[in-house]
Amino acid sequence: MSSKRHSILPPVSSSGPKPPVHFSSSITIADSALLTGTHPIAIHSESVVHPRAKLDSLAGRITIGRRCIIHERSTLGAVGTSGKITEAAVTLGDYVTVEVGAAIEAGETVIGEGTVVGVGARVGAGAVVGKHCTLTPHSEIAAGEVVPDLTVVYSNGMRRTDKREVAELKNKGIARQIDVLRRMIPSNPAKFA
Amino acid sequence: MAAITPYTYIQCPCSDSSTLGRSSDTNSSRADGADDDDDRTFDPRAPRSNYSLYPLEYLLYCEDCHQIRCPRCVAEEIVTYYCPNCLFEVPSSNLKSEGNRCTRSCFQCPICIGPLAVTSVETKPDPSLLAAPDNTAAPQSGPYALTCSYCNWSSTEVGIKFDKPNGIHAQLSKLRNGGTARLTAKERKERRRDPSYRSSAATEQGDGRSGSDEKLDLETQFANLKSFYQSQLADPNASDGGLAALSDLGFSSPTSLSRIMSIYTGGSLHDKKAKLRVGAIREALEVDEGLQLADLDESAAIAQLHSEGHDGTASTSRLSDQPPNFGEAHLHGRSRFVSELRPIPYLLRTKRSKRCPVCRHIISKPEAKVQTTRFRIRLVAGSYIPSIAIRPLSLSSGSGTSASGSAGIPGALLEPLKPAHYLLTFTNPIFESIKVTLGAPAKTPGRFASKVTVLCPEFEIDANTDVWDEALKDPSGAGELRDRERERERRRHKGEEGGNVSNNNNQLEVGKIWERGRNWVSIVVEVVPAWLRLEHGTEEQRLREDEDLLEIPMFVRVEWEAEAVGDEVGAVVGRDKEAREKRELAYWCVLGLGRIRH
Amino acid sequence: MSLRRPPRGEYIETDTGNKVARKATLVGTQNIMLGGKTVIQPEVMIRGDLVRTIQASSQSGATPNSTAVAIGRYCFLSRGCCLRPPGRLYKGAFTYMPLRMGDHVFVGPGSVVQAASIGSHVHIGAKVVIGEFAIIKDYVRILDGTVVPPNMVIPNFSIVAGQPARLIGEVPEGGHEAFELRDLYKTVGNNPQPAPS
Amino acid sequence: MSAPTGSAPLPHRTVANIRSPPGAGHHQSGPSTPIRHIPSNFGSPSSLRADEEILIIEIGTRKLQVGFSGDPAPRGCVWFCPDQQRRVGDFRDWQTDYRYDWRSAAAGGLWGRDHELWQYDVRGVNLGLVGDKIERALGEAFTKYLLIDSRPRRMVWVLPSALPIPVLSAALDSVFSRFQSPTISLLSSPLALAVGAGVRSALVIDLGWSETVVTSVYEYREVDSKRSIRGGRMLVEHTHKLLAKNLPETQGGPDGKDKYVVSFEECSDITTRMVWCKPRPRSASGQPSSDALATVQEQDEGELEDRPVSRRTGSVTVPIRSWLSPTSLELPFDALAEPCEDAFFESQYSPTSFDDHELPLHLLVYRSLLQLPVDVRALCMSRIIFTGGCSNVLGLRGRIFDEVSHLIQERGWDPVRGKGVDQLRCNPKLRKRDARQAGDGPTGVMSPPGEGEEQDGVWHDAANMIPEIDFIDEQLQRATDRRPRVQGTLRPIESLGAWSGASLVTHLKALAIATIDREGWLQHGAAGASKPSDADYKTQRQSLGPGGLMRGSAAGSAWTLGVWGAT
Repeated sequence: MSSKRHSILPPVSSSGPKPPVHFSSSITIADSALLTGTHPIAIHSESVVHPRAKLDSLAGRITIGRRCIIHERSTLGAVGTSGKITEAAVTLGDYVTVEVGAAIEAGETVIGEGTVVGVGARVGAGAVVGKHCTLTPHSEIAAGEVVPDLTVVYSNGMRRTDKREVAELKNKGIARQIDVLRRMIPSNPAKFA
Repeated sequence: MAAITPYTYIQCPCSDSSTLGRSSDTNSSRADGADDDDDRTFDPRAPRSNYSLYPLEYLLYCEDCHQIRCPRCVAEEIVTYYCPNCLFEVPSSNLKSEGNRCTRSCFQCPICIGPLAVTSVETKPDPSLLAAPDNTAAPQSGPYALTCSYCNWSSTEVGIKFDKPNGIHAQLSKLRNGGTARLTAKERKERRRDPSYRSSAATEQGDGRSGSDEKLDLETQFANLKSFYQSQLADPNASDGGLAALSDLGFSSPTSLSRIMSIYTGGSLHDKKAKLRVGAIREALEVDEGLQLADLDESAAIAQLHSEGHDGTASTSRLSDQPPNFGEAHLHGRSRFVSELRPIPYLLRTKRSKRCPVCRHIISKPEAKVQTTRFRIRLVAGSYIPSIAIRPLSLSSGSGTSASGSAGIPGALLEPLKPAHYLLTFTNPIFESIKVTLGAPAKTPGRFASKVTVLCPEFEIDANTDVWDEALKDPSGAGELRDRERERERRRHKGEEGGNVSNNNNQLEVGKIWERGRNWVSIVVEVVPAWLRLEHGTEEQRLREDEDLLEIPMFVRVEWEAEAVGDEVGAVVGRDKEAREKRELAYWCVLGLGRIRH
Repeated sequence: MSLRRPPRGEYIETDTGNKVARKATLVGTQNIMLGGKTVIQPEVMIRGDLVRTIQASSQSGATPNSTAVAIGRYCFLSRGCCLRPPGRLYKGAFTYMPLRMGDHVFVGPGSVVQAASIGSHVHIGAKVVIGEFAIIKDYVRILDGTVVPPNMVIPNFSIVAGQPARLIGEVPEGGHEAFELRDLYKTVGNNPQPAPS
Repeated sequence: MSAPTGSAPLPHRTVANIRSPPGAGHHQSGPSTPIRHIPSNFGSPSSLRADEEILIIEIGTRKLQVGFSGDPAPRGCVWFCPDQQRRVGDFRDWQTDYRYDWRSAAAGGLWGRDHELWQYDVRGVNLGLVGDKIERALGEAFTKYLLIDSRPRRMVWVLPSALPIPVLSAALDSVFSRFQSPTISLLSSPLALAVGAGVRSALVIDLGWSETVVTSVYEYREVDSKRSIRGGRMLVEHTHKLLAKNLPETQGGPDGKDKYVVSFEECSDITTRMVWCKPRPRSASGQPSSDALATVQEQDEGELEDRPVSRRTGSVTVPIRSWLSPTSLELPFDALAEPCEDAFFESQYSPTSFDDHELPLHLLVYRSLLQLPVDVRALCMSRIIFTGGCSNVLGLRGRIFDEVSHLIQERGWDPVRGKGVDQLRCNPKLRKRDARQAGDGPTGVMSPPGEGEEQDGVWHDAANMIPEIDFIDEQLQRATDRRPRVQGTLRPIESLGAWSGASLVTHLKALAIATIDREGWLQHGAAGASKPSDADYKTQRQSLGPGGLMRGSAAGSAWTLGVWGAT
């Protein structure tokens, strides 16, 4: 069944050019996700892109690692403060979760493996976020900032180090979540090919 | 800061210093102008005003005294104690024995005060994925830890793990940071009785902490001291005499410095038992008696401070969130380093009923059960005194509905020295028509005086009809509403060209009501905002907070005729006592109109 | 971005009195229950497609319904807010759980709600984030920009704010009526009425 | 007052029944109510009925601690801060767009003043405001921490003995008129501290917020107290200096004319977290111990500069958010000890350059010891209690202790008996001389180190000849001759703290210093106080004697507020 019949999905201005995409065969991408831009967008195996997630490669290539989850309304490659075109706009490691409404600006921006970008969080252009970091909702990473591994950003920019050593468990959890999501979200990679 | 939606604050008459039995306070309160008789203007910016002003919804009303009651002047009674996390109703008996915090498994994060969840350490799961609300879905295998699903703090960071996923509070009370065991009060008492344990007990209390191993923790020292003092008393149960030597306290004073002044008459509750047996006790001489030599060598801590740096220390706010830690001795149980922080058991909360302090009638009483939101009694001022809605007259009105705080007038700043008009809509909640008299100073008090003119300071408002048949006759009501809205629209357009709003049917004339409805009347107040310029030479070079805020104090007197209820209290209220039928209510209120550009 | 008033009416008004903006995004409508008289403004997003996959008897009764999001009467979902069911590992497998919402719940613009349950007469400000499996009781006011952490329980009559949310006050006795949303309901739709002063 | 009429529904009645009748406070739990003995059960305030719970309230300049009598520690602590002084229902501190503009709050030299309940200098203090603050703080404490309602409860206040009468009476006014407590008993913190340490005599060094007070307690009497303005506030000011010095120049703007560049909140936070105190520098071995103080200190300063650097290399980063733009500051760890030096010791200046109200702490302590009668001194010096917020500054207590013992070593006490007071009087002159001929040869009092102790030991017996002590002492012999009291040696002891001490006192049913009856106060207030013409040390002494009970109690109530005397 296509969820279109069962959903109210007002058409969105799919303006802009259709970007070249390199999808792994095993990914799940909602048919109402938005992909625009001129540079290639690569999504590796088993990653999930929710409806209304926006990938914008105008400012450069966008790479999404394995088993990433890109939630609805998040924007990758939003042209940030530095409007300049770069080789790689946004690069996500494996097991990265980008939650609802989070925005990752373009410009050599890197998100390390296993990092969670919380709801409504912003990562500035050129920022490099380490592995297994947690950006709690609405936290902001300034452009060009470098966030070391295992950092937790919370309560309006306070920082601490995650000492739980639960990385692999979180990854397992993500894997399980993906198992469910790929059943729920009707995938339509063809639309973007 | 962005302009604010207009608001109204009401000063509860109780904070009129004359009604307080304050003997020596009057002069001082006059000095700061927070004192408010009808004749003197009430200054909203006086430091004391913040303590007497309330939004209407915080005020209650005593039907018998016919008087406003504010949170300050009601007598409260606790109906229910409950834990805000597990919503468990705590019987007051437990409260006595177990204190003011949840003794189950409800904890807050010492770092971010988010809720902590019990998670298994072995299969360290991500709490945000695994933890269930209310810690019920306990992980399978122990040991367990408390983890914060917001900032990812874990009790393992301070070396605390638990064997069981439930009854965390009890387990935690036996654990020190670092995981070393700690004796509970009862165990300690048993040990004290059995001398053979003493040494072991001492060492056990000592370890796991920097500093000398001799240290008593706070609770133990208190216990030792108490038992010591009690043992020193000839007869501990004899209430009179008490701790005789301590009764010297009654006479101690640095007379040597001759700093004596006044004598207070009035009985001491100890008079009767001041039987003096000086020297009945000696000093505590050893640890078991509670004497604790101080260890002043803090070099270890300093080294730690140096190595861990700013991040290793806990902020003052975190420290103030910490519960008293009986387990530590140094710094009187206060911790300094993040590694010393402990999970915070949730403070219990209460449901309270409220009484009129004068006539003792209950004016607010919630149902006892935690889950219900019903009230048995709820006499809120809003249903007795007129509410005041404020909207700028020349601006496009967004009429902020109370439900959505976000909706409001577009934040336009008031222009200095440029007259602006505001529409005050008084709505009468009671079923008699009321006569409203307004008094506002021509100039607002404070460093920057704005001019204020209430165009119609005296008017009547028709009685309220039942709220529900208003709701029922919706179409007509709605129709009326629409008409009024159109009318406003028209006026607004007029208003835009050339600031002032004078037109045919609604003149801006003194003494004339602007608009009148079923149980509401709106009048116009004209303000000329002050120019917020600081004269140089004043010691204050900048605006104080909110000094750009245009607040006008307004004295509201409401009079109405009510069928005589045969109780004195009602008649006494108000200034004139002769008319029993007549009711009067008078109070200051503060209208916040907006911010002045500067 | 959206026109002020599209010709055929900005809202779809159902027979139960719901007013659903045409520019709202409702995924998996068959799993979204609207109690009636509920307003859904433009650019609101509701993830009805994230249904529970494990019918656990322990959680919320064993009724095997596929409701993902249940909304009561007179709720008001402001522009740009997002409702989605919370998900977690349960007995080793991942599942979503339904999001239930009572009556007279106001959700401010741009807020994201992933609570397990929200009571009645709840005011959620603008740009609020409500973490997964939070439980919010009745007559609760959540100030703008608050981040309610996952699993937090907010009892009746609480006023919370901050990141993460903490209790900063209690709703006074006189403040109950302010949660009433009937009037607000009237002010939106294809032929809105002005709010009474 | 009219009893509840039938109009009220039943449930309300039931509640009404458990309520004490109107104004019951005064009548039912009157002065003569005996306090039931409380079973020693730590977790619990007491297993008593509400009207028998006694609240212990310690009121300080910056915070207020509340709890129940019999508890080892207070249940809650409320800090005085600006957002607590806002109108009810004003939640601006929590609005996302709101940033507390500390600059406008600090305008007019009010930096941090809104974090204080009162100032000891009552001129310009808004007494009504003090009352309001206490009332609100208490209200918060009751609702949030004690979970008690407004039923009448007796209170015991623990107060600094320097609290001016006007402030005190303002506080009493507000509490008596807003809370129904039938009586409020007053207890001075030094005494409470002594009790909390298990001693009868002590030298209480209160490193407080607005000032540092050294109080000598002898046999539960405050016999002397000296104060210096060097307290927490000064420390924070110096921390601010340090930060300001290390922050780049603020570029013009309105901030140019601001005295402060960092918010008080942040400064005090940093102070609590990071500021520490260097140990007393060892004087070089060759240094003759009798050298003039000034020189020694200068020498040490020299050492201070270089020695620690070798020991504590490396620096700490301190985030600063309230500056023009949020930044983080790199500070050498040693720099964080400077505020402490400047605020409390200022060793670089000669002792003579200080006024009496701003003595460095070690001098302050030494002087207070010096001017005590020898036997009192002997007892006090071996029962030194550090308390107050600044006692949490790492290393400070040890530093003061070392400095003092060094001073004693250098100067000892005046060997000639009875001249103690003269010694004090001529001391400044003496030291002036030292300062002048600093460095050249021994001056002042020559006394080999350690001698002081023995002397004290000797003199203590001599103390029996001092008439006032007579009575007490013979009493003491009975109780204590089994074991000799430690005396003559400097010895720091740990007290539970004033609050806990008061909790003990009350729990053990000892006398408070003053007990004020609600009705009495509301009628007369401070005005009702009669002149203490008759009350003098004599009556106090006699009241201790057998049969002096009534007089004693009279004196008791008479003397009580004496401690809080002010002009």
